[in-house]
Amino acid sequence: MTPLLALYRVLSRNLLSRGRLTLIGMLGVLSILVAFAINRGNDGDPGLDAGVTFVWFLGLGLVVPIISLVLASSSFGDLVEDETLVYLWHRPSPRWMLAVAAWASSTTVAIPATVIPLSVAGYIASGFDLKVFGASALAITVATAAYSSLFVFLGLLVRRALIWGLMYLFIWELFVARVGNGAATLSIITYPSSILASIADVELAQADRSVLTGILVPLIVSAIAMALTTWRLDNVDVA
Amino acid sequence: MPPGAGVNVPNSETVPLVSARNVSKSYGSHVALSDVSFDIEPGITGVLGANGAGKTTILGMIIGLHKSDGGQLQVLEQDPWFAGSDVRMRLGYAPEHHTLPPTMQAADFVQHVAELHGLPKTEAITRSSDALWLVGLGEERFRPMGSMSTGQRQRVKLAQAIAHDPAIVMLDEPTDGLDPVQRDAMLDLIRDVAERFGISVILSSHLLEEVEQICDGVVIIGEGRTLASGSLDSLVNSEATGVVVEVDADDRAVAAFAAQLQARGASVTIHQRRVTIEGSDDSVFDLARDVCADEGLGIVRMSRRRLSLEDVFLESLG
Amino acid sequence: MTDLSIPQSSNGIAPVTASAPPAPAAWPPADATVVAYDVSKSFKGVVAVSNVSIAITPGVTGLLGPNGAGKSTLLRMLSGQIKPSSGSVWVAGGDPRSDAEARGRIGLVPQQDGVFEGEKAIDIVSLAATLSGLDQPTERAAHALGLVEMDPGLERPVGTFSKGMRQRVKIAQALVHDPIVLMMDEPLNGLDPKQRRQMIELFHGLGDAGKTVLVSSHVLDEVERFGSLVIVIAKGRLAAQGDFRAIRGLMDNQPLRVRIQCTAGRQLGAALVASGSVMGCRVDSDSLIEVTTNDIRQLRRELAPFARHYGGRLEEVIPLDDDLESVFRYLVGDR
Amino acid sequence: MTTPNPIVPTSPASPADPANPIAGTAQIFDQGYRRYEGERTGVAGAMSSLVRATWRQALGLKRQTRNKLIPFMIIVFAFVPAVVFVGLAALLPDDFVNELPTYVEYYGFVVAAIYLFAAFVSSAILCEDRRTGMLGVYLSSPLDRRTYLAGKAIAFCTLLFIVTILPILLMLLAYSLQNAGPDGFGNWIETFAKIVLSGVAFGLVFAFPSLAVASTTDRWVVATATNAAMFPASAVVTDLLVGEGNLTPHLRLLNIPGLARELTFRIFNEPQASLWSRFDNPTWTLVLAALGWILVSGGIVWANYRRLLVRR
Repeated sequence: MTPLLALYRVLSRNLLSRGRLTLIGMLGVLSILVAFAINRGNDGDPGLDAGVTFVWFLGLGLVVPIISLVLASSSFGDLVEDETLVYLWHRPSPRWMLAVAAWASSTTVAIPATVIPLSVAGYIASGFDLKVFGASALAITVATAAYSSLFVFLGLLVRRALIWGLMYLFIWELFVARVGNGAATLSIITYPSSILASIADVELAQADRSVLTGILVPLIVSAIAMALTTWRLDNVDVA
Repeated sequence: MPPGAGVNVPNSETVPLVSARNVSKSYGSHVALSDVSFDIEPGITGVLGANGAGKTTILGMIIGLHKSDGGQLQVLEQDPWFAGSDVRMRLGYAPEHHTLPPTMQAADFVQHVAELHGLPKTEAITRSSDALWLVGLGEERFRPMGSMSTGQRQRVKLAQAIAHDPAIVMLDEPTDGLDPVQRDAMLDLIRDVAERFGISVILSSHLLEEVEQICDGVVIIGEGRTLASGSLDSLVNSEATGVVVEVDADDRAVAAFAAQLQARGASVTIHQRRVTIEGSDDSVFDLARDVCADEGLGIVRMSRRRLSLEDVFLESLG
Repeated sequence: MTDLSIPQSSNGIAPVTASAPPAPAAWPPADATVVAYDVSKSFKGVVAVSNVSIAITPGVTGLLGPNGAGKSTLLRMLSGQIKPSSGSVWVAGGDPRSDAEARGRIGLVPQQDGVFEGEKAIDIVSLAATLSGLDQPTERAAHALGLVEMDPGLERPVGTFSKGMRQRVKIAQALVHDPIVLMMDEPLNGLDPKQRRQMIELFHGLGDAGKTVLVSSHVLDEVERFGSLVIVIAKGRLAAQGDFRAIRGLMDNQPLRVRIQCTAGRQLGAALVASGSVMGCRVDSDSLIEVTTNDIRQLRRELAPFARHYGGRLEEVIPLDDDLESVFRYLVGDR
Repeated sequence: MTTPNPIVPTSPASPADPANPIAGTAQIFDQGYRRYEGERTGVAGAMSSLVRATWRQALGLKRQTRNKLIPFMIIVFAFVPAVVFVGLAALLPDDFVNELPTYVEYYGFVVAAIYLFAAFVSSAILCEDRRTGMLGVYLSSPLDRRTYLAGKAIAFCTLLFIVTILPILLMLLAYSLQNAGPDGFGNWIETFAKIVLSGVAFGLVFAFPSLAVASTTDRWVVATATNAAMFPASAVVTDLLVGEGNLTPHLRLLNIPGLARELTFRIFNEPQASLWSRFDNPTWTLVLAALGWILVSGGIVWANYRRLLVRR
């Protein structure tokens, strides 16, 4: 086993606590239930708008950032709290591996919890529209990866990452970013929303970027977050 | 309070504080205790045992957290399982871990624990203060415990365990994390609690040197059984005869010294520069002196051979 | 061991040169594997360690100091866990903070209890082996667990382990990559007496095999068993380094006291005073005396012949303050 | 017990001793720690101490200011509307006073404050004890798991009643002083009783689910966040399911804030004010649902604590 794989394995297992799995499962079940409700409420109308709006508002706006925050911020946060980071940090394997493993593990644990239930829910809510399913799956994958990278860094940077992350989400991503265009450019949610809007061909607020931009910018954000995490790992004092 | 009432050592000439008879306990297929019997008398008693030997289980039983499967356990003449609250009210307990509610002030914490053990509020307040002064934290008693050092926390833990004037206080690793100077101070304090106030102490520790230093009695638990129990003197002084001499010499001279002793008929064992001469009568002392004088060897240390608690412990583990 | 020194700064009166390391020609020794040059560390303006220069050579060295004196901070700087505010650290070929290879030659047992609670012991140790780039990590891990006398087949997660078992897992993961330097912060904490003895033997074996083993401990009896080399940190400064018996020898203003029990105690005391080997003699009873000396070796040699001369049976000779405890108390300023 | 305890000298010098004229004019007192021979209060005393300590723990009393910040901020939020209405009642002409919210409508203003308070306090009083080893200290005192949990629940519910009952009693008092209160003593007492009853019902419906969540983790941040999200989520989701999805309206019984509010409306026998959380269920199903929440949540708490290995 390579060091990267070993790190990935231990970090993902660390994330899968009983409480978190319950939370993820509950959110998944709830999204699908709500989607059914919306589907029934449509009474057979073509529900494209309803489905996309559902994925956009409840999925990208709430479930994806919160699941990413809960998982990614504890990826290093738990290790710092339990004072176990030193066992990974002190080994000679390169530090970028540690950063990437943390990001990869929190993303891959988060994706089944976000992409599957939410895309299915969007599919149901839209009256079984495959385009919505595809658009949702892509948008949510990108959003999960980007948010996770940010919150991995945050978890290493501050002690109460959950609270700071929630504040960032509610003040910046979910409020300021929906008000002004400039702020929208500087927030994550704009880009996956754009993917969703372009592919499904629906108008959404502050979501007028191209699909390519929608994919590239979050990837660049992830890369920068990984670089920052590596830098922070090099300079942090470890108990 | 009438004069002299302060000296009220429970009359236990006949009844021990804790008495276990063939106590056993299993968790499913795992046998934690198979056959444990011992008496704990007033004074300071050390409970020793290898990790995982059932020490924690028996201490938990004494405070009534587990029910024994068989045998009889009496604490202060009551069965702690059926009279748990009554027994615990007269016990003090200091846990092993050092985490204490970080935002709470030491004085409030000690007061609260005293109240939990049945002291009325006004009594608890004054006794909390008294106990904290006793352990040397008088001036620190209004500090939040999160800001305290390990040494101070260990003292708070002792204070909360004795504030309500228990008959028995149980201390789990009371010197863990202390440096040598702090350790001696803590041992002095425990001695003080036992001797001046007549509170019997049951302490668990992995450091045999310190158990040897302050305990009157010892219980050794291993593999779910009592391996040894009794007064410290009776355990370490049994069957020890002879003299131990440490000489100021290099290894070769030590070997020569031992050879000389053997030539004069002594039975000798060498451990580094320490030579043990066995012999049941005191002539071995003269023998050691004479050989040293003849060989011109300096005597660094010389004493009657005595088993250390470590010898007893390791031997009892087999 | 010739390398010993008591810097003046240990008494708090720092001479002008206190921050300078010993003469460069002799320092650091050629075989030193751990070298700290003038390292200091402060946390938010509070000084934890100031101006420590040490060189540690292969063998077992005990690291001592009162709580809060900077012992753990120093150990963490040496291992690379924290960055010195000033000064530099060199371990086995590089700065452990920036040089991954140098870090890979260190085995570290940190002070805290925390381990990966949900993992099995074998998985934790083989993870350590994998991260150190070893082939066959599982076999290496099983071997390392064997060294600390733990069963590699144990299926329970480490979260259910007792403190002593966790401690041994921590030691095993530090040994798994066969490091040149071992740094252990209170590794015997939570171990029972038998396990302590086993671990001390293990450390001795490693030291004899040419490893540098640096062990911090609060239990002086234990440190005496590690061997006689110690580093003492007090008040954030290096108080002494070297063989503790030699350090005791440097404490000139502290004459040694010896308690002697001899059936001819009175005469023996008088004779020792007369010969000049003792400075003072207190007679506690006919058979029990306590002498004070500056020339301990002469006193030791005179004991047996003098006692025989007076026909006294020598029953007990106990030096009262030549042990590590009194050295420690002297150095940390508590007598 | 606390009076100074003179040490009687072993061979007291006689005061009449002519050679020692100052003898008997001085005493040395035994000070500090001593034995205690007085009464002990038993389990009841331990419970009362636990309840008081839990109050202090939740509100940050006898602790540094930053520990008081969150609970007192929430309490202030719960009281601000009441103070405003009382002020308005005093300033406005009598005709307008009737336009002010009724007692039962008050819950609509403070429901968020109440569930935040429940979320925060439940995790503060349960999670911290496990994390700091305090639970071990409790279980080696005369308390056991049962009495410990009972004490915690009592302390928690009484704290919740501060925010569910007191602000409304304040309104009652103020309205009465403005002659806008209930007419006649009988009515006044009835209103008073209704306020207390609805406050208790409202508090209990929030109390137990939040305790259940707090009993699953020892990290209070996680517990607080989960609780704070759970209450609105249960409202939004059930509303969507029933409103949009036309599922059975009985699902509304899973809406914790909605259920709590509806209970208060039924107690006051007033028409419900909320437009979208419309409950058509008979009252007995509401009571049953509330009891169900309490029992299931209590069961979860007990199951979690019964199995819990205490770090001692």
